Amino acid sequence: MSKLHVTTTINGEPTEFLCDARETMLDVLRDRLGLTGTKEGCGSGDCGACSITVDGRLVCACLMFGAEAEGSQIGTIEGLAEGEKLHPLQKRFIELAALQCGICTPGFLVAAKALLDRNKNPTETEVRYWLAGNLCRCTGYDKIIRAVMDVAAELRGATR
Amino acid sequence: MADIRYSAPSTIDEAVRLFAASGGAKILAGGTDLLVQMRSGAVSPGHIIDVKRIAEMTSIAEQNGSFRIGAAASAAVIGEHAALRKVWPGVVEAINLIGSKQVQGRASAGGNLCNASPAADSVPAMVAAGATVTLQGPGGRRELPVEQLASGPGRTTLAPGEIAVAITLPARPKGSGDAYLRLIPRTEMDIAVVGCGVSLTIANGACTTARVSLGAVAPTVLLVDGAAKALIGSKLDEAALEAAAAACRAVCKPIDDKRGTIAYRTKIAGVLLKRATAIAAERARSH
Amino acid sequence: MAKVVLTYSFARQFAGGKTEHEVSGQSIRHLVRALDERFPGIGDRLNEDMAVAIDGVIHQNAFLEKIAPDSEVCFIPALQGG
Amino acid sequence: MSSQHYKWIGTRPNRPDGADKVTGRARFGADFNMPGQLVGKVLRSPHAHARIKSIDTSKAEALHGVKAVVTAKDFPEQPNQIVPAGEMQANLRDVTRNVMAREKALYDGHAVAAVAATTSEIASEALALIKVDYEVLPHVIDVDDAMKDGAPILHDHLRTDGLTPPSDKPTNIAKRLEFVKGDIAAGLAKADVVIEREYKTAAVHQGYIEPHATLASATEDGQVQVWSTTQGHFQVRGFCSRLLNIETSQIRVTATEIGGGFGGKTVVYLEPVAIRLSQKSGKPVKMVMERSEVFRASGPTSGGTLRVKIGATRDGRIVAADTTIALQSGAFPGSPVGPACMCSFACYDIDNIKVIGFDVVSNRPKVAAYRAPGAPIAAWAVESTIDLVAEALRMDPIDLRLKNAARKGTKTHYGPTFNTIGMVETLEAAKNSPHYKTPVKPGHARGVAAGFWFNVGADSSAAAHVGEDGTVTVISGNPDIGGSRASLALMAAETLGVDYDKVRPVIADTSSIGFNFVTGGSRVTFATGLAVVNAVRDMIENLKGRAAKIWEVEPDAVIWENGYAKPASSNVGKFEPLSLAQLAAQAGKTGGPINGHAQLNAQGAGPGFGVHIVDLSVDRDTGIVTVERYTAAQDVGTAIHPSYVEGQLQGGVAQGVGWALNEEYIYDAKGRLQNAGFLDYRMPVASDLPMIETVLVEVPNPSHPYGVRGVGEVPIVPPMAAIGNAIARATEVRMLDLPMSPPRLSAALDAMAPKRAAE
Repeated sequence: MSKLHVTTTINGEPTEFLCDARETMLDVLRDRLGLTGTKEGCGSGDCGACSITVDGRLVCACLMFGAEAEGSQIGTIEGLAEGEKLHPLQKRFIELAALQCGICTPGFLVAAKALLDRNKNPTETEVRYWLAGNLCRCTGYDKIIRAVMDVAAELRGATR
Repeated sequence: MADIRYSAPSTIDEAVRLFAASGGAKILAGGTDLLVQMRSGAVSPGHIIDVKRIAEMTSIAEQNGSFRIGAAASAAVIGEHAALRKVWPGVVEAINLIGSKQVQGRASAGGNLCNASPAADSVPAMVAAGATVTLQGPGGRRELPVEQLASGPGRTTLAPGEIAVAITLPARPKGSGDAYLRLIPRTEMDIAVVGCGVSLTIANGACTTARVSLGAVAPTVLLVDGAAKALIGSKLDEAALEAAAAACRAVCKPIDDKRGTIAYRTKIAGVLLKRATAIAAERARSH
Repeated sequence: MAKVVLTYSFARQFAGGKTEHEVSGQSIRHLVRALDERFPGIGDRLNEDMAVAIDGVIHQNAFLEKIAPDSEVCFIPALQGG
Repeated sequence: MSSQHYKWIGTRPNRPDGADKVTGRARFGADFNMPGQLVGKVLRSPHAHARIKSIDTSKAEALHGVKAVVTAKDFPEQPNQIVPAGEMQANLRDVTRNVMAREKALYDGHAVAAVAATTSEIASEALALIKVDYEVLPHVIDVDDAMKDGAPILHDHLRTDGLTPPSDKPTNIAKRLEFVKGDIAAGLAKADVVIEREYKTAAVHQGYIEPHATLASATEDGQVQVWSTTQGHFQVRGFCSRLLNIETSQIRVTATEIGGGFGGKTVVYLEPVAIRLSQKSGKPVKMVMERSEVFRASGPTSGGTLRVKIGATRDGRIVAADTTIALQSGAFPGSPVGPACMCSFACYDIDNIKVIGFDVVSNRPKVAAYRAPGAPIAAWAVESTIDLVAEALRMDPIDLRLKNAARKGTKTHYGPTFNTIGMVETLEAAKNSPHYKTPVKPGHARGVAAGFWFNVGADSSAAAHVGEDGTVTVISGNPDIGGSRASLALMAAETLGVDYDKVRPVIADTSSIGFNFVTGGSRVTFATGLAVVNAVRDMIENLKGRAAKIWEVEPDAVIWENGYAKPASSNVGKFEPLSLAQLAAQAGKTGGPINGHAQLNAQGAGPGFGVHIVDLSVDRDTGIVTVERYTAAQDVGTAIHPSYVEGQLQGGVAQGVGWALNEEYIYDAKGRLQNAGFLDYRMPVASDLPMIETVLVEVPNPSHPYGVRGVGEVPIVPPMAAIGNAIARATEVRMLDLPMSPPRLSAALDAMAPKRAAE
């Protein structure tokens, strides 16, 4: 079976890979590129554990073919921290215990960042609806929502 | 394992040519249904034709008050189109109810329509809006009212090789408003148990035009003429709303399944009609 | 003599329906041995899938635990947790 | 003892694995790979009940890229008796049949064969080439149907245990349990009010976001390595050892980071299959379940049918309580009916109680533990009935519970007499909470319910090592499912008198630390915490001995204080205190490395009680319930890391809300699961819930040096009844069946409408 050659950018790094046409971006990230921070919870777009950004848009990597990454800017959890400095969301998730088992955490962080990139001052309701595509079974969402609201306020303060 | 091809043509003509040439091909717009179907083994295309690199299919254009939405434009892009949102808030809301924010980044109105699910969220709103879909096939282009596209669950009236290119929402007179409501057990992430789209125009306090549509209560999305007739000419008073709700209940031919019962769906069709009409009327009055 | 309490179903199966028994023994091991002598067959079952509450404190796997003369020893269905 | 005495316990530091888990670096079950690994996949029965007449794997074996195929023939037969496997009591006859169907497929999704191939696509193709000749048999899904005469029988050999006289009739009722206290008839005779209702609950899944995954590598000399996402890698070792006749010392299991379990990852599904495929192929085999497989074939918890009858006197004293609980166990015996029976009335001091339980098999996946197994099901029925009693007596629901609350000296219906417990304190904390003191908003209604769980202790091992710079590694063997590393490190730091960040907790594989029972039953912070504290204390003795050698004094002349060895008194001599680092630097000269060890079977976990308050609104037209405000009060012992204690309560509540409102296993007429995915198995999403307030009632557990009590189980016990009780107060409709989903509540409201109109 001949493979497709895809040229893309992942977390700012020019990246090339070969994949089958039927392969999802999730399989490419995890199995071909070793970026296992993006998790598979369902494979059908119902849990958000595989959240990534494609040209700034939040998507489920399990609902995208690897081939579609051609020429795109892909963002994954591995690109959230800058060098050794954690993103404020990452830092606050740890500080506020916004994770228990941690399997949904990469997806939540990528989704929350996509929200804050668009909306600097989301209400609690807006945060809850934005993150409704990310399932968490451990926390009851409480501490996750608090962490995101906190970081939004922190970032607003920083840019003021 | 059968080989599978992937193409990302940059023109519609090329897409149609590729599509017509290969029997087992599937059009890839947002892919939020296609990938799930492929994973479950429900479909196994030999050729995937990605239409998102075709500008005409991913853009939104306004012309003399009407809007032409590329069939592969993502829900997120549609939701961010301020002018469209202002004129067709119900349609935009419906499109923005398709799946999560993640799904919104990919899913398209064209895909939602061509997937031909009776529970598709955007379709009742588009049907109520009187939208048409532009199809292009080997035989050229044609326009079709959106309610005529699906012929049953997962089945369409698309001719072989035909692709949905764009959806057109007509210009609207002053005093018009639309709304879409769906019932889901949770607040998000569910398939509609019932969906209801209402589009109407109010002049001098009376409803002059109306279109009502129901989703998930029959094998295809229904245009409910009886409900529209009950609203037109009325002041949208309780009696008219009840008559329209009764018309909605009367056309329901739902099934009992994991998402709802026949009795529940039938009842909810009437409930949503009343609520959606109230929202549409409110919008019409401030339009 | 410690007070041994059996569940009602166990008592019906092995002890003629009597749930409370005075049994002497310094540890759970001895109590179970004494009970088995009195009600043949009950010992294996008690060891197999029962937990023990000694004076209200549940032991998942009791054997050597000491029993005071006035202790209350209850055999209850084994527990699992999530 | 209160938390003020502590330097570290009760603080909220960052968890040691935090950075790994927010950067994607943490490796979960599906993140492990080995060179040359194969992909293993399972063929599952499409039938609810079918005899397997034959399985032809020849075509699959012939497919290029297929390296091994296994069926039940590849797994040795096991005795029909309950034996310990990794300290878990299990009937291995059933376990091996659940791992791979033998004579019959017993539920939709039951594994019947498995393949290992070079790629996922080839493995899938191979599955399609396996020909299974099924004789489809009549099936039974519902627990009531399964108990009826003439029901399809799942296991010809099964007889009801606990019947007097014994019966020799084939049956689906595996066990009958009975608990009696006092005289139920006499109690009822005294009652002014008697309420009796019958309830049903649906099977619900633990719903962990990470599917089961394993990687197994068997070598030619008989050694086996396994990486598995599990709540108990020692249980994986124990089960695999038994099921495959491999000595435990030959199997080394590493627990990966685990993406949720809630009890569902305490048993084995893939691991024995992956090992067998690896043995046959000579290559490492990786297996990951699809989400649909998780739902179809891994443990949900039971649904059941319950009848409850409660009698009370006019002054609010409950004088009689009677319940019958029949629980689905799935395809093999072993529902949590025992704990359900015991927990049913454990919150209350009632003189006359009768509880009967049935363990019933039906054509569903074998149930697995789920948070306080059995207790939430019993609480749904009992706490709903108690609310009806409160309504009938026009009493405040908390006051009624206070009047009847279990306390020290209360004799339970299952035998034991309670020692010091916190039911009254928890009820009072709920009553005094900001939530309960706030009047119910117009359009909202309030519900209250209580819950109980025993908590468990059991076996744990731990070790502590001092590094050459004086920092400390603490090694234990329980997968960290929700922040236990932080709790263990806090207790170690407190015991040792050093800073939290000088203690590094590590979770070792089965070959690198002594046995540890599962992460479950809310036992890790309690039991493994105790082992860690003891290991650190052992190390402190060692450290004191080293200081004594350096100072040339007797070991008992040295004390340990705030991380330093000090002379016990001025009589010992004048010595500068020695720090961990100083002692570590001289370790080689004073006797070698400085370590501590502990192993124990922890007892006295101490029961926990919870009281929940919910305010909600009901859309009468649609039957949709909106949870507006929620408070969970719980007797938590000492909260070692309060954030993670709160998190346990909040998570339990969210699962309970799902159980109450939408979650259920839905089968079609052929016995096939209809909603094997997150789309239609509706767990709460972020927009479904409000913030969840917590009230931590800290009654220290006397059986633990820091007063730890398990906290993770109790919070899932009260929510269903709390919500049902609030719905009843909002609508006057008493829901008796779970879930209270919009179609069901709407139908109940509609059924009530004519009655209301007539009044």
